[in-house]
Amino acid sequence: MGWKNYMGMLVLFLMVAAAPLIIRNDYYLGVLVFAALNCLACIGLCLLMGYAGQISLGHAAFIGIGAYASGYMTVRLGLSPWTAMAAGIFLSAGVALIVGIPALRLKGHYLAMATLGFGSILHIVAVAAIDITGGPGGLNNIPAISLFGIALNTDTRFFYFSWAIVLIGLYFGFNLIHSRVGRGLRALHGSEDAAGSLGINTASYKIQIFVLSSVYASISGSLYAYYINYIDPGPFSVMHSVLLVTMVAVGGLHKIWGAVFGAVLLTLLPEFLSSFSEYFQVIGIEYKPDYDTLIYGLILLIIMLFLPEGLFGGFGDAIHALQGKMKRLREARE
Amino acid sequence: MKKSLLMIGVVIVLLLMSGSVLFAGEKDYRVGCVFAITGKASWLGEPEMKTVEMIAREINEAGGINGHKLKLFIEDSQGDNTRAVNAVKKLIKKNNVCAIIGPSRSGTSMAVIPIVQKAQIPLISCAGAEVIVVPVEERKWVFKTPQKDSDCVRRIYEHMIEKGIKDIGIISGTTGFGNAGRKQLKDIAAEYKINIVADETYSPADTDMTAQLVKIKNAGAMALVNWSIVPAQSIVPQNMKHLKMDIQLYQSHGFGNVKYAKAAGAAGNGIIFPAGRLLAVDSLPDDNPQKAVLLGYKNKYETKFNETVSTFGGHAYDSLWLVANALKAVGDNPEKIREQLEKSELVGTGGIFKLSPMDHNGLDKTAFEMLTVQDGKFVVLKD
Amino acid sequence: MNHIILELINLRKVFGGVVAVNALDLTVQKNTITSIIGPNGAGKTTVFNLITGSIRPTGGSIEFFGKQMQANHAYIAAGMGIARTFQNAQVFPDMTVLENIMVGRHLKSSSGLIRSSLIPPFFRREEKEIKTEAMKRLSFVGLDEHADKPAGSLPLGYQRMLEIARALAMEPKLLLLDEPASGLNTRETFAMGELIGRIKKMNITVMLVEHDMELVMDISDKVAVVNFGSRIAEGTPAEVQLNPDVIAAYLGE
Amino acid sequence: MNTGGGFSDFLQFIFMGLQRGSIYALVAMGFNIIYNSTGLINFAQGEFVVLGGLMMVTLTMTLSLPMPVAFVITVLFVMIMGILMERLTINPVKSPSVMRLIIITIAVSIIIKGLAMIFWGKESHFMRHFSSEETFEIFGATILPQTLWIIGILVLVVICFILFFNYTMTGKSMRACAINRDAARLTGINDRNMVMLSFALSAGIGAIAGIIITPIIQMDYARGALLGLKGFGAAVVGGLGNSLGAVVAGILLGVIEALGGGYISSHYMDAMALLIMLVVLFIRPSGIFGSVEASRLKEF
Repeated sequence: MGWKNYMGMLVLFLMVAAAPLIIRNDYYLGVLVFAALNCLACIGLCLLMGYAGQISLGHAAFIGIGAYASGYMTVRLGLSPWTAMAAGIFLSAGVALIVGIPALRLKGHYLAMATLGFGSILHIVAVAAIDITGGPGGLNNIPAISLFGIALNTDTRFFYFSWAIVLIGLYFGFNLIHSRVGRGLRALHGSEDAAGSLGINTASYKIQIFVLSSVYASISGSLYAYYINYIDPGPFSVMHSVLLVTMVAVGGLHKIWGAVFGAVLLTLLPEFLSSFSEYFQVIGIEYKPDYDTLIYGLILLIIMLFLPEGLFGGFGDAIHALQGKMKRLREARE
Repeated sequence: MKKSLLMIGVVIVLLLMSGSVLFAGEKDYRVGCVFAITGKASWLGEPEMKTVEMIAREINEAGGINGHKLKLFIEDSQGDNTRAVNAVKKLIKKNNVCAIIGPSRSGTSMAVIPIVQKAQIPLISCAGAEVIVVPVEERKWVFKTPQKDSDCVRRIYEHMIEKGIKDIGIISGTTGFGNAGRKQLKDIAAEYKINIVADETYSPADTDMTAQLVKIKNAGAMALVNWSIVPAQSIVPQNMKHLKMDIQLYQSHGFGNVKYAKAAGAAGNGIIFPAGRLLAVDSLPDDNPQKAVLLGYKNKYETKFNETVSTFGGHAYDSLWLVANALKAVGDNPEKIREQLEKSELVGTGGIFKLSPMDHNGLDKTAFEMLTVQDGKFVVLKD
Repeated sequence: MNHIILELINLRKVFGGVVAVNALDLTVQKNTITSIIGPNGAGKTTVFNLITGSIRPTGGSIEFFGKQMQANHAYIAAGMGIARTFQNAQVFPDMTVLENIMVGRHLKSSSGLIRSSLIPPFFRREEKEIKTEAMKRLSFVGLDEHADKPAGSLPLGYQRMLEIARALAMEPKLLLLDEPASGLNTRETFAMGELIGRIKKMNITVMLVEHDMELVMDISDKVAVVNFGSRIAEGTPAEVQLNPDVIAAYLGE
Repeated sequence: MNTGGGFSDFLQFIFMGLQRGSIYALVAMGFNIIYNSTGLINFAQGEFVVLGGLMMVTLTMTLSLPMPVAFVITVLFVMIMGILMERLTINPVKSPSVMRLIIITIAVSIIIKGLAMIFWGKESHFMRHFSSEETFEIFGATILPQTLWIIGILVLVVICFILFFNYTMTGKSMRACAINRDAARLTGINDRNMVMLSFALSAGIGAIAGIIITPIIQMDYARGALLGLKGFGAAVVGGLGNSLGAVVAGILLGVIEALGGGYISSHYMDAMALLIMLVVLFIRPSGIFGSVEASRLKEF
């Protein structure tokens, strides 16, 4: 089973390698960098939601922790970006542990609301703790990160860097789900009673995966800070948490590829919509970015009502069905 | 699985390429604009967008600049940093603009500074916070047209000294604008020997500032400065009225939208705030050098869009004219535009601009007029 | 053969005001098949849940290998060597049959989150071991050819077999089977009986809750009859069948 | 800094807290009605409040309808929206997982928000108070007539609520469904209709909250999320499903926020109610009134 995922990674690797040769425009590379950052957070969220079956509506807070740890430590303490990123990871993991232990005893709606509350509180802190976060004014002059002495300060370089991290994240994710731990998680999702009866410490696993997904989010946040070189509380609001959940759900909850697909698709969606709006104008319909919110909501609702496995899941099912049909046809002919 | 991924890749690439087909005529002067047209800060971006579209049309109908048409590329930041960064990149890399106007908000302006600095494209921000152009050594390519918040603070403090007010409370909205103003208020207070006895904040989503106001009242403040740009600021005078607080309320130039005065209702009467003269053009003396420009803009805007002008649209007006004049003088080379901007002079809506290599704003405190609210209207303060 | 593996002493469980298990005493000897029978709602499954630690007793105690069990989570009991199946066959429907059994090897392997995520499965010896062991259990119950199907797609009879294979993968000392034959047809029930017999031969002690009397009487070494949470009879199948209390309980008073 | 002024300040904060808390209480009651009949938390609850407020602004300020007429039309309008939501998004989904339901209601909240933005724009909407804006003075603290309206209407809603669920057939049927759906169905109660009715009632209560608070807070399209979250906080603190608990808890949260903002720090005022919600969720998920069995309305 597993090899397909690793083949997929190879395909993605080739696509990433080739992309800057085809896409010569830094602007689109920049958009794809944001897609990569969302991907990273969504992979972590997908491990939590799709595999461990636990919802989090506060994941933007972990992105924020990563971003602010990176921002604060590089700007105010003068640490290197890598050290700051590592510190962010530990900080996120620590916060996830503290919040996760009580929160993950809760189920379903309670957990959703608890994480939502947690996310809101952290956002309020980011706005109010001006001495650390710079408050609404934010932190600027965050340095670029460098790798082997090369500063990643162009879009092409950062594009490769961010997608390389996504590939590493995918690699860890796939290893995990095809391992003892991953099976334990999926078992937990299938039947918590049965999983327990086989010796799986369900509570501990939920917390571990929550911590892991917070680490993914934190790295995504650190990269954001090094890419934009400026952070303020805006992008780490509850709305962004909801958007991440939307990405995972639209792509397909139960497949990591779904999360990747959903993240890329929804990051690019405003681009599509704005270029469509130019076409719409020709035929006399005025499309305004005001409608974006509505379109996001409609897409999410339609997917959840009619394609609960998400676009990627639905896509996969369709291909399966098609393959089955072809096979049967071939057999019938022989 | 492999096939499907490949398919997705192909579709994405195709869609991306389709967008770049649209381009303007080769000889046009291309200027980019990034405004918060939608989203929570749309009250800033909407008048800005309307203003630049109106002026650009006017310029083009008059034959363009040096025979070139002025082509505007307007992007919506939705008041969001990520989108603003994307938008500025798009303008620079995809639309090849020679200068950028905007963004509307202080936070988004800060977010895009590194990009224009690196790409070496001049940017004229329409946002208030002074840090956008200070320190000038690190802001070689960045300019802004709204008046400086430090000058606004000075005008308020001077007025207070005149009235014998020493102990004041401050309350600010938790946005980039509010935060920057709060810092300036605290930094400059000592210069005027003013005591800040209470320092409170409220979030843009806040609905009731009673708690903050009671604290300010108890701290013995003789006047209150409400520094904010969000609509929630008009709740402060209402709450004060409900609490029967009768100390003088000062607002910042972020109050410069007549809708805010209307939303404050009767409670708004008597608020004092420094702002550009655009808001009170009717009560200006005829010999004021700005009056002609102001009246012209105001009349055109109000006839065309059937809504009251705000200072925010005025900032976009000034920015666009600065760029248009520079284009006229030196053509569309970004470096030359930058140099030209640094020696520009303009009688604008925000004041009389005199930019220099050391001052990328070019306004001083005389750009402000002390205004007051009278029955939901702004008038020049008489005493 | 007289070695006692599990002993329930004066066990009691009350849900709200309802007494589900009342002063129950029961001993289970090593390498035997002990069945608990009784009418619906007699508290049989509750006894299993108490033994596996998914619920805590209100009173009394459970001794496993002479030591009092303190398990308050199912996974702790599993760690002590107690495996179980469920009345409503709880396979993991979205995982393949083989993967289901591989989950059963959880306690016999050790790699954690970090080690798991660093190295891909095909480079890890432990993964190979898990797979080999899982395949053995799969053959044992005779589901080899279904290895790669999603478990949810199997018919109920196979799902029950799969559940047992999964439990066996734990190499348990004690296996609790909760109505393994319910919903099965005669042929499948026969196969199930035969399978349970083979499990006993592997030196695994089996406890059984079952309604199919033929199966129970056929394979059990000892039968305990419970009603309203109390034991009303205990003995060999033959003894129990003649007990007047049992007949009364089953036919109604 | 001098926080003197003593009692009158304290009273002022209490009034402010009552006003905030009443809204949280109404939102929490809305959560409970749907929770009891379906076991789901409606993440679009806050949007009902927004819809109520905005619709009322249009009817009274733009169309100049008299207050009572506008009030009724608004509540009916939002109730219809609630019914539409249930019919179009909740009802058609057969045996959904909890996560899917959560995401569906989130999607609905985004859609309502998007629609509200398109129809009413992004600016805050100003609405005149129900009666005069002249404040009364009580022991040195001031109180707005609108605050009295808010508290009065909350009391009225609670009374109607008790009467409805205890003395009408429909109300009793809804309670029966909440306790045991299967049993209720056997006695001939149409449980699907009861679910729809619960959405309608919940939306109606949300609308009332929106109507009465708008004169004070100036409604805009984006306010739903925070109102919803704090209302949920009240529902949790009061014990999810226990509506009288929710009312007490909502007012408690409002008062704590006001006192916290007044005596501790206004910068963290919004965080306080949320923090209390988290602590209660973590330590006592059944709510602080969870064990109060005496309440006859426990299920609702």
